[in-house]
Amino acid sequence: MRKLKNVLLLCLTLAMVTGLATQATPADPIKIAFVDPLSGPFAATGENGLNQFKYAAEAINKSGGMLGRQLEIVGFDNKVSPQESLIQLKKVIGDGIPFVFQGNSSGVAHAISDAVQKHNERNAGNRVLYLNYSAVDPALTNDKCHFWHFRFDAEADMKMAALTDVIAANKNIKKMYIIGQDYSFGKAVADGAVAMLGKKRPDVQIVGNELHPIGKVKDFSPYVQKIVASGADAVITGNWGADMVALAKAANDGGLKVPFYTYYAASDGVTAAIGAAGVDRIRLVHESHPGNPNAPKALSEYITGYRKLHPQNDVNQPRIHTALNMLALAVKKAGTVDVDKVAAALEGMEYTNLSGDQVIMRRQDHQLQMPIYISVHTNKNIQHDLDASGFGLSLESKVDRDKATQPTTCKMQRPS
Amino acid sequence: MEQIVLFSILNGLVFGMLLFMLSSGLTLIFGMMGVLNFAHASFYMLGAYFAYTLASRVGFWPALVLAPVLVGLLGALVERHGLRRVHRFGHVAELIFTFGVAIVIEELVQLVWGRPAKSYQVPAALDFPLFHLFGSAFPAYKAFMLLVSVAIFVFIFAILTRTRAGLIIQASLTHPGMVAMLGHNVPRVFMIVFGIGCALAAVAGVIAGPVLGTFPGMAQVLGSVVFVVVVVGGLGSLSGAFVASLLIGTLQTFAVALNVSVGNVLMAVGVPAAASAALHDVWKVTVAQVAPILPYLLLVLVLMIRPTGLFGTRET
Amino acid sequence: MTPAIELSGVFKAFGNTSIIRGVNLTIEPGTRQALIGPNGAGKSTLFNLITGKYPVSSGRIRLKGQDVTGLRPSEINRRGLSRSFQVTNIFPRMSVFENIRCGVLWSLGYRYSFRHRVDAAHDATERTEKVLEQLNLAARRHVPAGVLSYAEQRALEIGITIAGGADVILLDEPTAGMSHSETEHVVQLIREVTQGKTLLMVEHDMSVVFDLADRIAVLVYGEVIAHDTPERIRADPRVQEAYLGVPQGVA
Amino acid sequence: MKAADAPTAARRLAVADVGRAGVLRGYGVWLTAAVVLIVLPWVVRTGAAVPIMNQMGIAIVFALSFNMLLGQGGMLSFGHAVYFGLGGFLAAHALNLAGRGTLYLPVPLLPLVGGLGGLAFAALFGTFSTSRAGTVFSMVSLAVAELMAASSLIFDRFFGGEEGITTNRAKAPLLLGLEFTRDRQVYYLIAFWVLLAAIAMYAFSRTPIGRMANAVRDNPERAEFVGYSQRWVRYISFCAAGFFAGIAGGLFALNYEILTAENMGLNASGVVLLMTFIGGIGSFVGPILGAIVFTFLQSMLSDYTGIWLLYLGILFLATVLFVPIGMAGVLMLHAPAWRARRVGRLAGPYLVAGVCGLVAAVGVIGLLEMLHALVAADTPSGVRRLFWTAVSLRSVLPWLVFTGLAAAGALGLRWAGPRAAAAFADANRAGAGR
Repeated sequence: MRKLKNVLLLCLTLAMVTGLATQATPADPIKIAFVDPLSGPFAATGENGLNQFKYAAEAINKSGGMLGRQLEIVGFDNKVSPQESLIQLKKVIGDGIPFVFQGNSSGVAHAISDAVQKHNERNAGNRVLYLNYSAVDPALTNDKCHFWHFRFDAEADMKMAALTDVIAANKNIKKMYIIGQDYSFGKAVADGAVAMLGKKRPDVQIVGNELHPIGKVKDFSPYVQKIVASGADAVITGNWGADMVALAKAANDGGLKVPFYTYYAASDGVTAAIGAAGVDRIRLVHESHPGNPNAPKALSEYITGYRKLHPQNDVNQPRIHTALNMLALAVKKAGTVDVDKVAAALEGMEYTNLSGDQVIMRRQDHQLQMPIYISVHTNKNIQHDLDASGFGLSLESKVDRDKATQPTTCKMQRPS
Repeated sequence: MEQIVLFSILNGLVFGMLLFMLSSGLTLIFGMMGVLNFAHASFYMLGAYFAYTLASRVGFWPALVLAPVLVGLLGALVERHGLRRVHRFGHVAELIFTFGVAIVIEELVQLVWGRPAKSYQVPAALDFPLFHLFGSAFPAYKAFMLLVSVAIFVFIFAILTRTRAGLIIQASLTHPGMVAMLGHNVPRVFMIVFGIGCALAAVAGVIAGPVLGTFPGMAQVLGSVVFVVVVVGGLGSLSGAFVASLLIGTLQTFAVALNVSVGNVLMAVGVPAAASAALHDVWKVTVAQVAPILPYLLLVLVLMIRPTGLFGTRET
Repeated sequence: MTPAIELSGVFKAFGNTSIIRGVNLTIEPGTRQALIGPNGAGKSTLFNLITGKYPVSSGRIRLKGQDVTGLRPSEINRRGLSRSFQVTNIFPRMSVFENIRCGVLWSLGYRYSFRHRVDAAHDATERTEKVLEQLNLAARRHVPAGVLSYAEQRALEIGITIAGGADVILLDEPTAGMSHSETEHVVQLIREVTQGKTLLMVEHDMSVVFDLADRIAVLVYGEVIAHDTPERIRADPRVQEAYLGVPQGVA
Repeated sequence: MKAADAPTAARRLAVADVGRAGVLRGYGVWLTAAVVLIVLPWVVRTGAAVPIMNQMGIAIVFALSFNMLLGQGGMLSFGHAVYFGLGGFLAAHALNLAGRGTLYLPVPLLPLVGGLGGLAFAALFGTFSTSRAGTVFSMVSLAVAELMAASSLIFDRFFGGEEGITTNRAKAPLLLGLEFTRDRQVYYLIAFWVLLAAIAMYAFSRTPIGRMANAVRDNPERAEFVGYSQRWVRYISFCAAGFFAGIAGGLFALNYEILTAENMGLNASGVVLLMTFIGGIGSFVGPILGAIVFTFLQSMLSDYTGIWLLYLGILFLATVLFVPIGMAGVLMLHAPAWRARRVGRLAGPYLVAGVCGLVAAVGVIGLLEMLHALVAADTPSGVRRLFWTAVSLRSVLPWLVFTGLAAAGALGLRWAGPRAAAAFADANRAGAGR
């Protein structure tokens, strides 16, 4: 009995230590939370994102910071787990940080968005703003939209609209094969492709629409065989990470020469791993100029500066620069870090990004409107390569902002 | 259609033989020591990473020999200084220990080689399509994989049936405890067997790394399937492991190749179409989508019908 | 009177090797009987068949008139048969007290209950205490069974066997590996705890066998070649040839 | 470390069954626990303390339920999170139904829904997975976990795909006017359930079936010959463990208002094994201790290092190799000396060994962190702050220093370990006199 009491006392002490360790220290700089994976399989992606945030913040600090205060990016490791993200969010709130950036995984984004909305509704005096720089599930700015969420990446449907525009213009493509990971994003890509291709090019035959389990496929050769057998002229895939690399390699081994239209087949080791297997085969749809050829001067300098600091990593998300600068402008405009006022200032804001494009934060659903780029994986004429591999992306086509824009079902509720 | 069937058979064979290389080591270890080595796939991963590093220094071919030797030595060390310690606490403790080893190896690999996938490439000498058939290519490297795994299979078979050591191993597979009676130094035999088992896994890693990818999650992707193979085949049975490897290898490739939905299958076996509303989620799923979970279904099924596995004789 | 155990035409083969070859044996209730035979005769196998550890290849086994062929060991135990093992077979990480109590619980009707508290089950505690007294292990009640001395573990083994109050008891070499004085003590214990019950034991120590048994069955190469009173067994030429002819002290 | 290095059979067995009658007898312990739980949020008032305590509470119930299998039943499951997750999903759906008014379910009863869900699925999957013990049981649990992980992507409507199922506890009907919108209110609800579940699980271990679970763990064959079917005993324990895992899942749904497939994934199952084992599987308090310490480390270490999982893995491996009785086991080992008031004698030798261990740990951590900083290439300056000093990765000196510290600490441990062990033996000998 006494033993158990001692154990309980020990727990009590431990808990007190816990409390002390998490004690927030009052700080002068404006803190901005970065909640993304900093350990585990996706740590490389998270670390690189964090470094890009720090790099962008440094530039803002050099030109005076926000409201005369310096920015400080604080990393929180969410291990790409929804549960862990919520714990980290509690820490963020406990530390009194008003702004939260997150991007990796739509599942996590939904969890955070939902939690932020509930928290803000329940705690009017202590709100936080969720700034989504990378999670592209359309639902976040449609059915699940709310006042305290802003998205700075192009959502999946915008990218698909651009992609199908390009495909529609290519008369050589008669048969299309769609393959993706069996989860919400993979399905969204497949559904979007079928719907939009059906509208823009009804003559294109969908010869395959395949979902495979995410992260479980050991060998993609059987899938490649099916693609070959279907006689497809092109492939659309939302695959990322190891699934993307393995698919590209299997396609190369199986002698499949058709173009692959992808969302995430670049950087964070993927470009290097695909290497020669992807040349002139892999195409990527993204929200910024790829840096080759003839990158806009601002972007080129930005990339060069970053590569000096981090020789192995890439500026794979120039939207981070956009997001942080737009936040800084909104704070300046609101004259305060009060979340509701900053959010109001962000609505409808216009901004010229590193690619020289005029982007606008749509008031209706908080989705940033921007042009979309499509590039090809190659090692020819590459000024800014990726993964220091000699391979990089080269611009093929650009779809204008008003062509890429998508309607929204969002009915925004604003706090009165 | 012929193209799909032919290539499915080939790919199934390649994958099945790869599974056998892993499961044979696992079976040897289990058969002799009663230990199910949870970290077995981790040694497979180490094989791939060692080979990746060695290949860039001394070339692929020396790496093919060196990496398994190194991993085998490492395995022997793990047995000598880890497994032997927990042996007296029983098989569950040993399983827990190897589970811990798997975690630590995965983390150490990330620490040493970093988290992103490594671009461990097929050696240039084998980087060409062996033949084209029906508009599709069969890479030479896959033929090489098949060759290596068949060679290993023949090698194991020869050792087991033609040498004294093999006879002892065979005897101890069916009658554990017998080695001790024959007056052998049991701890040393265990250490050697464990090392060899790990080396076999490493060979699989060396040759599979360029095709299946060399990344920190590669052990987890293959690990569970290998356990399924040895349990389905029957714990401790080498022939069982062989049959189960090929069965699961071809099962998975063929399931992917088939454009059939679960609903079609259910209707074919007589489930009325009216059930489709109630089972909507399952109904629309294709067999290809569930391909990777088929081994686990097979495991559950086999254990319900024949608890010792297909070829197993031992209760554990 | 219904026999306690009745074997008719029991065969058992492992692969191609027949171990038990047509055993017919009837054990009358309330008697103490011994099963003897040279090493490898199949005594332990026969025990394992009777108690349901192995399935028979053919033949029938009846316990107190009920057919128990093919039942699981637990089901046979519930019908009033309990056994001990040649190699000590106890619950090593549980205390001596708990070991005995495990033997008691089912027979008192606690079965798989999760509504009772074992510590409040006074009947189980009383019965356990009584058995501990009989075994002379009361002072060791809190010691984990795995650290008992060999003789104590053998006593505990018998204790678990008789704790449930089964009226048919099978003991497999209860005195194996014991010193002379320990053996004497165990014989005394067996006599005491099997009072009024049916006992069938495998035993190598002939003095124990002739001391305890009312009747003796002789098993040679999987067949019962004789089953009779000790005096007649001693005089039986077939037994002398097959069994007593071999050097003494095989135990 | 050396004390447990070569545990004699006697010592190991002596602590193996510390859950025996008497240790937790009486209500005093539970009352103390209740008081501690009530006072805790008023003592620790900072930052994320309450959310972390909520997490610990959920982990405690989960780890205790896991130990019903591993510690008490000898069944090593690699898929226990399946029942946690399924219970949680059912609870989340139930809460959504309650929010829509389809179902009358006050929030405080939610964990019960989770428990019943866990129980139902354990009863289903248990039919084939408990037919055998040991290695095969483990492998089947792994297969079930893989099956469920894959199914979670197929059965979209139930599992909600990648986003999972979100819910809102503020929309369900109130019971006695209790609202659960603030963390602290949720804390008390969780604390109540943790206490209730812990009492119930302790009581279960003292029932006939609970005791027979131990017997089957020790010797399944013998259990058969005293009338118990080993399969049934395992099956019932398995169902009970599933029930309490489901309660933990229900608490999770209540606290986080979201469930995703990862909650029932292989990693979640692995984590509960880690925390339970580190805490100690031989006693009832072991999993509690493990859940608290592990949760604390898990959420705190990641603030300081990217390789926290490596440290936890090493901690786990060290526990398996050197202290298989876990933290609780080590504490229990010192109970006789404590009772005999001779713990004081241990302070000196333990302090010396502790300092040596600390030096070794600093050395090893330093080396690992420098390696990590180099490989991860996130330190362009080549300078990393370690142990409150700036360390240059490209110079040889810090590598030498850390290697030296590690070696010195290890050598020191070789010297101090046996002395600490001797002191321990001495204190126990004296204690044995009573």
